[in-house]
Amino acid sequence: MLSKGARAGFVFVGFAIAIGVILFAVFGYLRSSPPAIAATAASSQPNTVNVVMQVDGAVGVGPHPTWVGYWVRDAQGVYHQTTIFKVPERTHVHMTIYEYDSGGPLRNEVWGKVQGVQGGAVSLNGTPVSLINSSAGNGVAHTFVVPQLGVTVPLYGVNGNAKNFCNVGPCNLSEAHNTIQFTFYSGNTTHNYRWQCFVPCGLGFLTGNGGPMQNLGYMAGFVQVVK
Amino acid sequence: MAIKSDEVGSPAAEARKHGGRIFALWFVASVIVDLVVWFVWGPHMAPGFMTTTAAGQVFDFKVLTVLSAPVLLMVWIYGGYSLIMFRDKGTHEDGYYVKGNRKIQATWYTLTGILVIGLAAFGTYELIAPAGAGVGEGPSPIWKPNNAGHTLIVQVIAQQWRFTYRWPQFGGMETTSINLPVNTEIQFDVTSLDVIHDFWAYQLGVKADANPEVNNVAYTKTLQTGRFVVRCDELCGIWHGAMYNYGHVVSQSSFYSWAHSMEAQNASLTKLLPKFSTSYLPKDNVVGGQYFNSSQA
Amino acid sequence: MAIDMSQSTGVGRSGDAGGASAAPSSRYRLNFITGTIAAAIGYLFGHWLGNAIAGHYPSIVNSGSNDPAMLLGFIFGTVGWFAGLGALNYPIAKLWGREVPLAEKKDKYPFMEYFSYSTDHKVVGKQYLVGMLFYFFIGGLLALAIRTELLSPTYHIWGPATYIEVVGEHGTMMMMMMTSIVMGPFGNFLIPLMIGSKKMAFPRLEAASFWFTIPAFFALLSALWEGGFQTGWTGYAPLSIQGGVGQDGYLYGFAMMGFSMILASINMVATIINYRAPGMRWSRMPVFAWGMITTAFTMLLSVPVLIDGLYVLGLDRAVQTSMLYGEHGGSPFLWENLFWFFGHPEVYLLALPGFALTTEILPVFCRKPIFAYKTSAAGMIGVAVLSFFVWQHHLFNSGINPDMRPLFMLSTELISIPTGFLYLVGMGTIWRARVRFTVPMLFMLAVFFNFLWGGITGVYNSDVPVDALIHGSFFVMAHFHFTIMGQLMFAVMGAVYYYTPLLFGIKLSEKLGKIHFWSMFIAFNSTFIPLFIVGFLGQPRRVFEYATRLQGLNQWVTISSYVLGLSLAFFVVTFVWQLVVSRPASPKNPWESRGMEWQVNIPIPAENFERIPVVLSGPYEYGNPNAGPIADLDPVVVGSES
Amino acid sequence: MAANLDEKPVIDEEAYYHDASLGGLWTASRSAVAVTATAYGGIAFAYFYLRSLNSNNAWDPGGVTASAILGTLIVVMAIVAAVSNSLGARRLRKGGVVDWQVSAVFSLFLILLSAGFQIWSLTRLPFTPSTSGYAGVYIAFAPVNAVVLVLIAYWIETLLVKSIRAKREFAQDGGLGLSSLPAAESFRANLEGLGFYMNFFALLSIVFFVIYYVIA
Repeated sequence: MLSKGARAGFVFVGFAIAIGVILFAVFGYLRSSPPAIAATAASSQPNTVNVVMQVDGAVGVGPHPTWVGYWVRDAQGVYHQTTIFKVPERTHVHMTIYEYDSGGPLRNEVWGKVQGVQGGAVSLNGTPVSLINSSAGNGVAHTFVVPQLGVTVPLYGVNGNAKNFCNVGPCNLSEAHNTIQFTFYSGNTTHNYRWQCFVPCGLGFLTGNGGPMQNLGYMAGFVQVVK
Repeated sequence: MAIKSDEVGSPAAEARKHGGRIFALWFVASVIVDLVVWFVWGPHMAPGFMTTTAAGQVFDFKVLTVLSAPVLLMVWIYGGYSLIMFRDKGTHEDGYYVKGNRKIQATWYTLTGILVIGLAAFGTYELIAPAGAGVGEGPSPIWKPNNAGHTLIVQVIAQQWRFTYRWPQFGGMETTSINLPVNTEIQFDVTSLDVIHDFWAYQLGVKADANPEVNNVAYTKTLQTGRFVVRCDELCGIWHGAMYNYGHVVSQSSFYSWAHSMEAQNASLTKLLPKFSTSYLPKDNVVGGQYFNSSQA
Repeated sequence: MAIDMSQSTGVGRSGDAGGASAAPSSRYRLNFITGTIAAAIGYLFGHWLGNAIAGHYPSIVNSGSNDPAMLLGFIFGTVGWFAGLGALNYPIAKLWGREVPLAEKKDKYPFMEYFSYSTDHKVVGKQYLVGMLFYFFIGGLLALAIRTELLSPTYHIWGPATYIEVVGEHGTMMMMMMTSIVMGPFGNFLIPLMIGSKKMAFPRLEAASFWFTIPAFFALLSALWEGGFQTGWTGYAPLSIQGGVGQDGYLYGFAMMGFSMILASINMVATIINYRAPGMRWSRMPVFAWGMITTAFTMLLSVPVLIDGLYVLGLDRAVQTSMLYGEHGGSPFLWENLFWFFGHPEVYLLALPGFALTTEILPVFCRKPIFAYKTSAAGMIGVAVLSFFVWQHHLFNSGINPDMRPLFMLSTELISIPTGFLYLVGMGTIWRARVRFTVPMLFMLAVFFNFLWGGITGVYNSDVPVDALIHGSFFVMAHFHFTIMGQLMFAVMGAVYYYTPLLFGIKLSEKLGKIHFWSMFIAFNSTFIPLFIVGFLGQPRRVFEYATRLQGLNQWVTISSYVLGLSLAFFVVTFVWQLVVSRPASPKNPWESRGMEWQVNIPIPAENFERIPVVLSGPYEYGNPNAGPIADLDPVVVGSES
Repeated sequence: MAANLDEKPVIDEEAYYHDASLGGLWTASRSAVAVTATAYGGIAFAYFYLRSLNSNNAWDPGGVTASAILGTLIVVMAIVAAVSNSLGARRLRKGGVVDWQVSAVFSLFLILLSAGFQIWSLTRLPFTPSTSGYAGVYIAFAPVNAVVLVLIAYWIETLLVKSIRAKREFAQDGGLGLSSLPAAESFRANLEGLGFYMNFFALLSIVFFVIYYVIA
């Protein structure tokens, strides 16, 4: 039998290890999250920020390279594989989304209708569009929807058979893509608005809503409206 | 070991002495608490009186509380009294040797039995009389509202992670917002396009699971105007906590003007929608997931 | 099931240790280290096999989640684990007709015995106690993580995905692991002592039941770094089919725990029915033994259905059958029915042992017999029987069988009658008692206080129209935390204080215990009573965003939950300190109990009783001047070489 | 037992625990039956539930069943094995140890064969797993049945080798079937449990044969 002091020592070491493991689990693991990218102020218009994103059929990086996912561009022009971006309150957010994925019919056609953006229409490769019929043409690849801000934007798909189709991200502008541009208002209060894609695009998951649809950084994210 | 005989009277006398005090305390407390519940809290009880079913929930909750408060108080007062009076006062002796009492046991069984069966009967009546009490009744409801007047049908389509609403009486249009007319019988047809959700319109007193490929019908009747919140009440994945939206019960005229303008606005979208149906097949192999490797017809 | 008909043979071996008994082999003892190594090898093999079989399917390539590999990894890992522990030696030896005798029981074991596949019920009881408390505290930490997120309705400490994972882990950890927190430690340790037996019927099944909990725990916990599962502990399909490989951890862990429960129950039933000492009639049996046999029967008849459900889910995920998904002929309702057919008896598997402990300990400190002993046994049996007929009350809003709702409402409310029996017993027992407010007694009284909230709100839940308001809200959540944590965990804590003299030969400090009790009791009620209001005001369960008007209440609850966490941390520190460092020795029978289990010396001899005892009277004859001793511990024994 | 307090009660401890262990075997085999029945009951529930719902008319669109030949062979062999074992056990109790051993070998062979057939049936299914509700429920049933068959085979096998090993031990005492030695009684209790389980399993097999091949 060990002496009392030795036993006490073991107890202290045990508790120290337990606390260390708990702290590591919390801060090293559970608190981890994709980075939040701050929007860049627009030089031309006042009270406007620019957010540039691209969405790829397969992100190609990280633990799930085959998953679809968004990338957000920072002020230096570098794309980060994340879905969280920060915009100031009471601001017009000018979004540019480069869409590299192929599309298809929507499960619920209601997401083909543009809602909550200024002018009631988005610019798709320069053409104003307010409704996409997803069973025609290339269909809808993804959507950008912020339910609490009432923003719904369908992203028209690219032709999956295009020669320069981007199979694995990050993609660049020389590959087949659609450019979707629109502006929405960030509202009068600070808030974390969730946004998501309403196209069941989690391939290989039942009803397509698993995997990338259920993880931040792929098809689910936050618009962080800050001061 | 046993209690000294000079310390206490006969078991019956002891029972009368302590029991009388406990009963008096309990009776006074119960009356006060019940009056407070019924008259002070009752008129302000959630979820309010916006619909018949919400008002029904308030009434049922109130009745249950009035019945259960005395039970709670009975255990508390009896327990508190006994623990104080029958504590070991340092004498370290044993308690009164008794292993049961046929009369008390029989009374207890009878009273709990009557109470429980009465509650079940009350609950059954309150379920059937108001047409299912705002609860989802599945595809073929057995308890329907008995007035033959106009019923507004609202289809609630749940999908990960948003409710949308379809209005068969307005050209089958689909909206992301919901408004309802006051003083109107409403029929909710709740269904889902993927996993199980639950349509919970809190102030409307309506709750129905949204099951994929199955219709779930719930009825209510609006009584007051106001704002209500719709929340998903069945865990449905990452955005379950954010799956909510607000709606309004408005006057009939403003409802119809809203509905007709939405119908006009959405005309081009409505043409793209599938034919109105009580449920929709997610068609897993056609769009989206491509989960099943062997594609069946 | 059928395989391990291992007898505690011992036939031909006397009660006295020593002598010319079959000497246990002195070769190196396999333990959890060899088990872990073998489990890792098995897991890697299974994972490789799964990849080889299924890795090329398009859905697996696209999703990157290979369920067959995950499940095969778990299965082979578990087989490896048991092989590494040496648990398979006996069934394999049986294949060529060799009977490996059980290891000799000893008065004192080397430390590593507690990390080995021990067949001594006292060792298994201690292993279970430490294991279960460990699982409980892990689950408790996860609960604090949940509450931390709910400090703010909009600001998020964890991501929403992490939050759902933590919620699911907490719920599953508590609901599945805690089913054994009474039967595991106290049942295995105490039942032979209480019924006057020297042995359990099937010590190997007993050991296996404990060692199943470890793969169950790690399979479940591993889900956290496999992306978690989004379904909570209820695992509703099709969401559970949709999830990633974390869901496999959920279903496999739960199924392993199911096996553990079945094995433990077979052992418990066989022991209580057959191994009672002479004179231990059914009418003299301690209430705790009644609770254990009732729980065990309930497990035997409900857990297989859970395993069926999990198996069906596993097949839907791994081999793409379509039993829980409508498009190809299945139905999510099947899962809801299979799950809740187990799921409701499950909550009584948690509650009954708590009442058994409470009713067992209450008379000791009331210094009175149990009031209406038969009613207490009848109450437990009544609850157990009725629990099989109420499962659809979880599905009142689901749209399934609306015409059955009045029936299920009635059957659910009928459960109040046998539950009321237990209150009658408790209240009758304190009538004209001489209550000694020791720490265990305080915990037992708190059980009655807490469960009253849970029981009464249970009536609200069973009433369909009111359930339409509170179903799936924090009201329900508060309800079952009162019935499970407020009842079961308080009973367990009280039992830990009460039985440490028997388990470890130490008597925990009353002063520290009272600090622990009062802080835990107040913090617990302060945490969960406001949650009734929160739910009543419309906050659904498992949300990470909620109405801003409820922020004040939620913050109050979160801070209370931190106090609760600190109180439990205080318990851990003081318990470990007294157990390991200060070791305050306990006298024999410190609580002056009449129970059989207290008639032995501390520490308990290897064979529990020198000779098989003959029971002479019931265990609760406090205050009876004519009561003789409970048992003759030294009867004349024949047929023994001593 | 302890009615008379004047004299010390007298206990034959060895016999007491021997009787208890016999009772333990009895209880365990009945518990195993209860667990098996509940587990199979869950599958039967799934079968009838999905059949009655017939979601998307996809319960069993073409009326396709798994191989009826294999299914029939499996159930017939399970019944024959149970009958042969119970006849053998009856002979054993009259002293015919070898008779039982022969019947046990025969039962073991049949049970192993039907387990093999059950697995084989999975390799020649006329449908893929996601074809229909019936397909799913059959694929759920077959491995469970195979595992239970293997466990029964294990049980028979362990008794068989034990009877062979213990032959000499009981020779002077009338053989395994008649000996009053505790070990022989344990053996017979174990065998009785096996017989009960096998008879139950034969009934179960009939029920599931009807479910999967007759009324499908």
